[in-house]
Amino acid sequence: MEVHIGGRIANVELISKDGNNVVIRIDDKEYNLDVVMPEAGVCSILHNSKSYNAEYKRKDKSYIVNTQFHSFPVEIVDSQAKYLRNRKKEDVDEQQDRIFSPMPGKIVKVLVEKGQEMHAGDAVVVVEAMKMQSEYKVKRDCKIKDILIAEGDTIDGNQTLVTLE
Amino acid sequence: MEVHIGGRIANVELISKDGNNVVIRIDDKEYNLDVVMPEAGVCSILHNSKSYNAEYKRKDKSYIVNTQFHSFPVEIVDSQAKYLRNRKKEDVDEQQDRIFSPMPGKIVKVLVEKGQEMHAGDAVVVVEAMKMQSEYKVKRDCKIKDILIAEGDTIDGNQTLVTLE
Amino acid sequence: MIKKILIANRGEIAVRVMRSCKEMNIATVAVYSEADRTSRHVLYADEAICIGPAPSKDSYLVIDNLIAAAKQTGADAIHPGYGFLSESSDFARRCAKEGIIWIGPSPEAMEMMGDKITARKTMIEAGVPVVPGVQHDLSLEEAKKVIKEIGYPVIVKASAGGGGKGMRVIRKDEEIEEAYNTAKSEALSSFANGTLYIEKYIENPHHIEFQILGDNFGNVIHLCERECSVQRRHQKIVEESPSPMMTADLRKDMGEKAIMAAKAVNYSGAGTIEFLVDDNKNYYFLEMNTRLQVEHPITEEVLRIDLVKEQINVANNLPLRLHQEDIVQRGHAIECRICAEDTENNFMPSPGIIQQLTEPLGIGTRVDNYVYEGYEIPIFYDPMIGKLIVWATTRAYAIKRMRRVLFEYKITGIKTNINYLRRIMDASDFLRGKYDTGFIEKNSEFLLDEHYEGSQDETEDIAIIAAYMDYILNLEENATKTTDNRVISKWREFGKRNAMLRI
Amino acid sequence: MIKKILIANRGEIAVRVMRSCKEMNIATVAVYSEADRTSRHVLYADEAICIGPAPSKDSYLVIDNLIAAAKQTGADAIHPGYGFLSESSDFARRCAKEGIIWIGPSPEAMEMMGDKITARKTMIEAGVPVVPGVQHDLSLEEAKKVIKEIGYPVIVKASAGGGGKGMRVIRKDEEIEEAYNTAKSEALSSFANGTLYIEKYIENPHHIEFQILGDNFGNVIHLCERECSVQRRHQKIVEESPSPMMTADLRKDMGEKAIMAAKAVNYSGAGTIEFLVDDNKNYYFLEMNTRLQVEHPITEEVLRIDLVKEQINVANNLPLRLHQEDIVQRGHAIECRICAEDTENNFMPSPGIIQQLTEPLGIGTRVDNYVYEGYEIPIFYDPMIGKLIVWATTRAYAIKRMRRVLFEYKITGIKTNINYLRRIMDASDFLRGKYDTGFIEKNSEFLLDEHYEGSQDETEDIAIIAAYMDYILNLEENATKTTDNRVISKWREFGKRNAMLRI
Repeated sequence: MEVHIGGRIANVELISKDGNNVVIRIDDKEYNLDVVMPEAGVCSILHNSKSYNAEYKRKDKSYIVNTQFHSFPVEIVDSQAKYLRNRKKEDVDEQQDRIFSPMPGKIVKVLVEKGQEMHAGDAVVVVEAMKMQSEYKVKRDCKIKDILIAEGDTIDGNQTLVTLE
Repeated sequence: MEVHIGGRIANVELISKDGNNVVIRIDDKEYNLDVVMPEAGVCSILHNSKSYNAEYKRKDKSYIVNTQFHSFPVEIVDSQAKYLRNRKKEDVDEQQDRIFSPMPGKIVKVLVEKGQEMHAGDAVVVVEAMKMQSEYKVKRDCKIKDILIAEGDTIDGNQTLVTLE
Repeated sequence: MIKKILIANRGEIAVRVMRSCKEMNIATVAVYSEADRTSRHVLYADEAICIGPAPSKDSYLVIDNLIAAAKQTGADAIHPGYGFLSESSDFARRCAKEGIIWIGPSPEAMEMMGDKITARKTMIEAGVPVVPGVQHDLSLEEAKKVIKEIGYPVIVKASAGGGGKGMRVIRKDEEIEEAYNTAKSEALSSFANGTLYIEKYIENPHHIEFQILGDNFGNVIHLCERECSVQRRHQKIVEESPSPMMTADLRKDMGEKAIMAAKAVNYSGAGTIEFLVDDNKNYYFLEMNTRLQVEHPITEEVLRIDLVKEQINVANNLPLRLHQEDIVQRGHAIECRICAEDTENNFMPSPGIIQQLTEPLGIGTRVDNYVYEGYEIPIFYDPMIGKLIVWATTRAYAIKRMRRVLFEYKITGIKTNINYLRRIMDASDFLRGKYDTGFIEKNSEFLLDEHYEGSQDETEDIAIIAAYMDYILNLEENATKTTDNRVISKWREFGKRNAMLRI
Repeated sequence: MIKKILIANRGEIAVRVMRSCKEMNIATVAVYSEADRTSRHVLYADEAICIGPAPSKDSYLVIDNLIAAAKQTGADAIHPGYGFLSESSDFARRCAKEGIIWIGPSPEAMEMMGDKITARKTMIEAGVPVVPGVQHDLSLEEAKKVIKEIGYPVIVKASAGGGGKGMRVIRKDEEIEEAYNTAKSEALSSFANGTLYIEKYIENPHHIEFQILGDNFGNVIHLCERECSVQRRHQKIVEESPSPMMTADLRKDMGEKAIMAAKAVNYSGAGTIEFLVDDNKNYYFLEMNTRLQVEHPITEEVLRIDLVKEQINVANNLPLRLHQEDIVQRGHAIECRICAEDTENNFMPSPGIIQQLTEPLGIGTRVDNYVYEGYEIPIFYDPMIGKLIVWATTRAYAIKRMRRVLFEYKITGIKTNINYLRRIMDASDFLRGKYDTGFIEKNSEFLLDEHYEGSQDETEDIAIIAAYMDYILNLEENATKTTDNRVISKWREFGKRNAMLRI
């Protein structure tokens, strides 16, 4: 089965499982492990007597896994997921047609004008939320279609701030 | 609905519920409350601005509820529970036919002999488990039928130590 | 004596104040917005009153609602914490008018320190060094003359400003005019007050502050310094006490000046004199915070005092319990601020539900917290979810302890700056104690390095295994689904089953 | 220098030792029985080795398995913690033979202090006061003569005994013969050794112990006293330091005797000299514990040292870092032992799964813990699940802080002695600091009073409401059941939904 972690695609196979004792192959490396989940979202792995812990949060087949001072996005790509992935790819590819803030806040700065040409990564607005200022950027080359807010405006979460084309 | 708490039987009725705002009558006292469950097994109750917390553990309709420095057994007796209760009452009434320890341990002392007449509350054996010694007592007047262990024996959890008649 | 205190705040500072109240047998009243019904401070308090909708301006900042809550519950004093209305002289004055004790300085002291120009004037009169500059409004021509006197670099600042707005650094003649004009227009549009002043610009200074404590009888002592130079965009991230750059002489000198500053405004209660210090140990008054500060615990740890208890004693009109000669720093304390933010994504706030939380414990560890498993961090307030404070006999041990404590702190469900803090504890400038307010910028690459510790491959494989095992167990569980309404989730049940028996 | 330590223990002490190792950059190896795979010490350590089945005698007490684990992981030292093999001179000797550093005293010192008669003889020779009595085996007739000399009350004790077995108090002539005979037969059957000795019986003495620290160069210092008189059946429950009955003179005197005691056996590392003290402040050597003790944190808090780090330094063959004149107690510390037990049911152990856990935090609070939400406390080991330690400037403040901390500690799923501890903090004998080892017995009625605080009716109604609301919400949830396999349980989801939206 494919597991995606960051940019890497790993091939993962469960060889055997007997109680806590699990043998897993990741790419060409075979791991002989003792695995338990002592707590919700916590995984303890013993490998060659080394004790590793990972905490994770799951959403369907996507995980955020924290290991010691690292945080990884991990995705399990089983046959069903593969199918959905392929379909999705055909549908939309990084389609971004608006700028919005997930949180309510205040518009600190509008950095663009209507009709302006943008490059991927260019900043559009600065929003203050939870006492922090954040820049919102465009993910692809595009053009500013409309600006729906002004500096100083109070905005709701998910409100469309700027439309793109 | 009947709610049993310790020796007391309280009559509890839900008058209304609107969001967190709950009106409950307990016996002849009406409570106007703000109730939320912030965490699994934790209940926060605001009553006349006073802030109360209760933590509880549930098993079917039986609860152990901890309030500030108190621990109460609480039982919800709905119609189904009432029916079961009545049936159970006919069946067995504090029937105790053996002495056992819920934990594995060691027999420290046997305080009785075969055939001995016992009064409710008399001690039968002393068991050491989790480094603590505990006396096990009979709950009703009875007679020692058989003693299946000796001092110094290691015992399993739930092993019958002494039978009663 | 005060019997019941309303805490006009939320989050960790509300809980922290209540802890001390509880230890003094003083009843506590929490106030909460509609978004905060499940916040720990509500659960912790003896009483709790809802004071309005989620946005601060409709709840935590509404003086009328706070006063009404105090009246309703019969609170005889209000503790404002930090932030919100803690520096509002209007609130302090209103409390006095309503016969409620304000746990803080007089409104007059707050006002004198609240306005930058008045504060500066007062400090000059009191003999406290200030940054060279001119404090009254200047025309462009006057500004040019002053700049010539002071020498570059200089900064133009809005008198009413804060948070970097209406500020411009000027390094050469050609920059003066544009800087002056933009600062003026920003000041006008942001604060409706175009008054500007000009100061010597201290390049990457040290931010060092002195805690002071005064009573209602004219006694003022200082409680030594806190080093707060680890800042990102003027937000403190890590603080320590003592400051690695401090000497006994400088401490005595700055401490005396801090006392003079506080006495100049008849200060009573706990407050902080912030100084800028340059590399030659020249120091300048920056501002006074007329309230408790986020980083107050490090002072508490090196001096082993409870600042909230001292505040309450002063509010009770008691003379100071401590004398200057009692104040001896012992050992070393460090504080890290834990924030719900995505350090790898421009420090964007990351609110959400806390799925799993393990807080560090054990020797030398203090956690000032308020969140818990299952709690949803609201989107309306500050992203700081708690503070880790360690104490140890030496600075080197304190850093090692902080590393241990950061290792123990585990949280899932939201993103935090724990990894980032851990890297600060490994940055060589920090380790050597040779850093100033330029630290974060200078070390930004190291602090955000993704390939930071250990083999990336190995830890990646561990992450893969954890996710994969969870996935497999889900499949199994779905196949053998039972109706299960126990409170302990099936995940925990699995953990148990797996450990004690066999899968 | 030691690079990797195997901790031959489990539970809170294993985690506590690992915390200090981590702060010294020393790698840690956990050992665990099959029942302990999910115990925190396994998750905390860098490495973990299974050493056998659940019963201690098949795992934690098997020297061969521990040595094998150390060999396999390349640990260069073993820390035994307390309990299990911590006082086994065989284990210490075996470590030496295998070239593994034993973090503890020499096997010879352990043996001299391990046998009561040898220890007593050594102490008399060293000039340390012992309870008046006779240390060699006595016939009944000899016993009668000795008793006449010492005066009533006296106690006959099995030389090899412990835990109250083979002990009898004699208060008058007529009791001698029966007491002698039963003690002898108990001693024979329990310990296969009928040797008895006779001592003056100190009625309800104070149990006061001195922490000592020695190095491999003959230096020994004492770290002042701990008051451990709050005991139930010889089990300590609450400890504090300083002792409320201690004076500076007595401390100096007992401290010097404690040092003499330790020097008499060339003691190296951390150890404790236990004394019995009568109401007239006469004190007598009771025994020496040749290991770290459960209650060591209160010494750490009043002296602000880390005893585990000091142990490791001594094992590294370093001279003591501290000198006697450095040792000054500051403030007051109290420890409460949290046990999974049913205080209302004869203190029966109460193992089980921890459903919900909130540990106290904040100023002056230390928690030495090892359990967590979802963890199942195994049935095989000690019921102690953690220790709460507070420090404050005075004893009165420390008690108030302990009350606050006990208020914050919330646990469901198992029964604990929290309520009982809370009552101890309210018992007037404890508050006045006027108590001895008779405290628990004398106050048992007060400590177990069910109608203890507040209106029973009101708190009963709160309990009813909580259960009833849960019941109602269950009905609702069952009616609107959705397939929900999110990790956060529906209970939490409810809490969230309820708080943020509406039911």
